[in-house]
Amino acid sequence: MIDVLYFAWVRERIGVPKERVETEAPTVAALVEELRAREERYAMAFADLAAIRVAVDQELAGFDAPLAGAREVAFFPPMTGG
Amino acid sequence: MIDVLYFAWVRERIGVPKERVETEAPTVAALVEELRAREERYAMAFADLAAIRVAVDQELAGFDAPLAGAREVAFFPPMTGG
Amino acid sequence: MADIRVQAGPFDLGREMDRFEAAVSGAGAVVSFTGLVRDEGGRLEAMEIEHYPGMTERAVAAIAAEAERRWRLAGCLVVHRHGRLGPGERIMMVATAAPHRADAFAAAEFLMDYLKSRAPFWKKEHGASGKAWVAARDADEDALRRW
Amino acid sequence: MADIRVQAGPFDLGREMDRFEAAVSGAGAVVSFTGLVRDEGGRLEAMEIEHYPGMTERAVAAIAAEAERRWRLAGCLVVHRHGRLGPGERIMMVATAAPHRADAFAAAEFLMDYLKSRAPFWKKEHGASGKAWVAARDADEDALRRW
Repeated sequence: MIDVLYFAWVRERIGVPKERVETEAPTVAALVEELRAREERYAMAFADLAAIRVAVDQELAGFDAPLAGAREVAFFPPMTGG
Repeated sequence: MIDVLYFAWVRERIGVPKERVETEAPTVAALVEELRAREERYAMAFADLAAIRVAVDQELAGFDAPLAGAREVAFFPPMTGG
Repeated sequence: MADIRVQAGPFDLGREMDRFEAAVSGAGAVVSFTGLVRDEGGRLEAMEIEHYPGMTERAVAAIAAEAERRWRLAGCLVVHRHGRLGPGERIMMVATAAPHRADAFAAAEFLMDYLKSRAPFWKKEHGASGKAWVAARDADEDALRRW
Repeated sequence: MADIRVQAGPFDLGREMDRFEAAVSGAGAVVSFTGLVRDEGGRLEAMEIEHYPGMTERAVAAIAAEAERRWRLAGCLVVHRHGRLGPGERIMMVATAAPHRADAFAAAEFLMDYLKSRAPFWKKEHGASGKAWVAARDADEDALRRW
């Protein structure tokens, strides 16, 4: 079980800000594949991975990051702070 | 006749902030030579010209600047604003 | 130590600067940056700022710690708002204090470059013609390369 | 157009920034620099600032005009005090506003570099061990070469 968070337009496409996901996915990329296979809204949100950034346990990470032991994964577009 | 102004330690050495000087000096350097010849306090103030900056009519200038038509010459150390 | 705040409400820049300068007494140079909501010639009604609570504070603290490692600073302050802001409102500020101005300027610019692209904030513009998420600028990503 | 003031009395940074930001509405980025009298570990009693009335305003206006020529600015503000100041007091401030932060930062640093070495101000420190004119630093002269 892992908490999956979505922000900005990723959140809007998926329709929820956060959900608990039952998964054995070893990496972020594998989790994305599982989500994409679930429903059209996930496939749409993850259509272009180059436009999406990832954080694992609140640290920026790549799609190849391992999920073993992770409590929280977040998906969002490039940040626009400041 | 020209107004000659002194600032910071140049003013302190010469003892006045401003004076009117009767001169026909064609350049700033020639004016400095005239002043140096007047009294010891001028010779002391102008002992090291590398430590002195010049403005003619409120614009930074060199010692070779002409004085024809100038109303005001100022001598001071390198500036320390900000 | 950096002072970092992420908040929904507005902040008083003058009061923040007065407090910051008092806290870093001894430093001769203080630089601030303030980011304002542009009115885009009257076309913008509001700016909505979303963030990632928890990660935001961690990311900003890490960026500030890096600035304090790279430059000789007497302190730094970051205040960033989230929620709905109107045209002309202050979105955020950073302030840096240092014995010498070059350090204060460099650290403030570094903080801004990293906050723009590495702190989890997202901006959405609400205008007469609809709503749109602000796209990240290539120039902002490029700005990180010089550090 | 730059707003330039040379004055003996103190200024309220918060009020200056509020007014400046209101006047440049539309600009998203505002940078400020504040120069403070250092206390030098308690050894400084006062800082005396002499200037050249008339030339000061001209020199600062020329420096600000050059900044406005070099960068895309929405405005700039310079306030510089003269007379006797105590430790911790603000000596001066500059503020720059621009559509993009890189312009605001560059212009503020340019203004500071030129004000340091090309505007007719001189500082004298009054301490427990006497009085001394502050010497110009080579680093300040070198800082002009990059522009």
